[in-house]
Amino acid sequence: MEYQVKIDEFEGPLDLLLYLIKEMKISIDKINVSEITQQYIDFIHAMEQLNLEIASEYLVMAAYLTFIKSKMMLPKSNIDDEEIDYEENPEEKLKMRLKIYKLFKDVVPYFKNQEEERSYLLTKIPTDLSNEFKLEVNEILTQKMNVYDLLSAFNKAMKRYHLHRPLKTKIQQQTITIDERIIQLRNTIKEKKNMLFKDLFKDNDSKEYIVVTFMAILELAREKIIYVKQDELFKDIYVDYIEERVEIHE
Amino acid sequence: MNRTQMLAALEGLLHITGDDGLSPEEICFVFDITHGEAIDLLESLTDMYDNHLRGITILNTAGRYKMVTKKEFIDVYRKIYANINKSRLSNAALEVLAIVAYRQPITRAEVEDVRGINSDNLIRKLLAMSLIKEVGRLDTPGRPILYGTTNDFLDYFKLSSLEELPELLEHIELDEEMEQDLFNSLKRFKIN
Amino acid sequence: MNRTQMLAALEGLLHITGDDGLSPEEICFVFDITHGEAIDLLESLTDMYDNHLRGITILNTAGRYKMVTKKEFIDVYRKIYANINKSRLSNAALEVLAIVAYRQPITRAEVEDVRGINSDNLIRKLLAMSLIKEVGRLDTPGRPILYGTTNDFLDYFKLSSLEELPELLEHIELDEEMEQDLFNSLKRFKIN
Repeated sequence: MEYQVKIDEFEGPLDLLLYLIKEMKISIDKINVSEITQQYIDFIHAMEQLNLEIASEYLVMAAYLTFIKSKMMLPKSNIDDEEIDYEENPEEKLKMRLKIYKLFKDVVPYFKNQEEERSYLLTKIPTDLSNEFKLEVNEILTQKMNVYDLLSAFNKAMKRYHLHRPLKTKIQQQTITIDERIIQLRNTIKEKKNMLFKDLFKDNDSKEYIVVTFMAILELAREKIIYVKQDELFKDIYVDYIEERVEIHE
Repeated sequence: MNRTQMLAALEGLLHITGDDGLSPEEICFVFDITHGEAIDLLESLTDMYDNHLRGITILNTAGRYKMVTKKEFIDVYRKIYANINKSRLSNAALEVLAIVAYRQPITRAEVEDVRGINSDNLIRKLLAMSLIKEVGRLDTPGRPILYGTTNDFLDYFKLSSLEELPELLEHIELDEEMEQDLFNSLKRFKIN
Repeated sequence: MNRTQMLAALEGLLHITGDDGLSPEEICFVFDITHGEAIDLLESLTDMYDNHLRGITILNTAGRYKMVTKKEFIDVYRKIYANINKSRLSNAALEVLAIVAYRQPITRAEVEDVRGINSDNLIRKLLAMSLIKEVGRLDTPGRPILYGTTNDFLDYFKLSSLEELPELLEHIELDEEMEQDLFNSLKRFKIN
């Protein structure tokens, strides 16, 4: 049997069991321990052959399933005394565990959805009023706070920091693309016919602008629209506009 | 101050407090009105925002009301804030959170019993994200830490209170008592 | 996007950018419109705020447009501001304190960089409350003051030492990266 899923896609042995049960198209109540044990162990073996790392909990579960299976094969009379109360039916115990786990697993999509919905709603930094109104110093802080309030405040600040960070750089980057800069440069150089290389960088000293300008110059030179020359090492570099050649049609 | 003025002043207040938001108690205090009147003001303002094509609205999370943008123009906001709604919790983390949310106060061992797998790192992460916190210790040997959800948790999932969580047993043929039994039996039940 | 939608989206955008506000260039970029159209949108929105009894309006200062509260309700704002500051640390003060606690020793400029907002008054308040103190100076031009937390801070949060502060997510993630690096280098080691 080939498996479409890998062990690292499961959240644990119970999750894997639920998957196998679903594949068998049965309900938790209807599981046949002996059958599910075989499926489970086969899956673990297949993963071992793929050299995937298997958390110890999966192996413990394999052992436990084997234990239940063997116990069920023993005649009922062999199990005795007081421990019967909850030891008597490990199969039922397993089903209970699966049901409980499934309860929580099934509510995960709800949380996922809420998380997403909330992430679309944006708010603003509280306005700083300390300049408008005099900030009084608290003599005694009556309301108790704990370290989690502190951690929460820190997290809020960091979240905002990461959210707001790209604001300026992004706009700067977006304001000028290489293609746009090529057009700008071509027009400027065409107009002046001959320019100092360094003058092409002078209207903005941001890193993005310099990189974009440099790339645009390279592209213009490659397309033989401009000609870049330097008379001597360390001397000024000049950029010339190459006049359009008159195309001769046959 | 008449009602129209109060609405305008409330709008200004919500603007100022931003992400901190306002509790109904704070609104009562400022305008010297009853709790019912405060809720009524908040509802009127929300209606005004929803009836007209406006970019903002009012959200109630963790018992506080705050002014937020509406979802529909998120793509516009993304152009300026590239990191909007990027990070998401993993399914494993959501599982742990769900267990803590419904079963709080709860120990790490109990969470792990339900999941059948070590959840130490996930709990550390959720603590660091201030989605859960220590709420006490169990009076048993080793005095294990009990965890519960925080206000940040409520806000993160757009909940006004824990009561808003959906009924866990809705889709399963167990009644509350049976579920409690299951849960108690889990505590005694260790596979290793 | 039609004009009405643009107005709503612009309102949302002005809300998020808060005190930073927006330049006409940023509005042009976001909506892909001309400068004239951007100014026109801003004017329409300002008119909408002024024609109705609203608590907020748009202000143009130094070429940037920002959403601000109208002055007429200033007494309401003062009342809530004074109340919030009376018995507890305001969220803003708590935030500054948290940044100092986790990032100490830290300069005012660094605190402001994280918060994205002037924090001078809040730092002075925390100093006056002796929750933070000067712990030295940075050896850079201007020799800015470095701040750290005090024993009163530990008392207030019932901590015996700074090590008891809850762990930060960035530390957990760093640990994981290191583990991953170690794991990768081990794998490489195995192959060779």
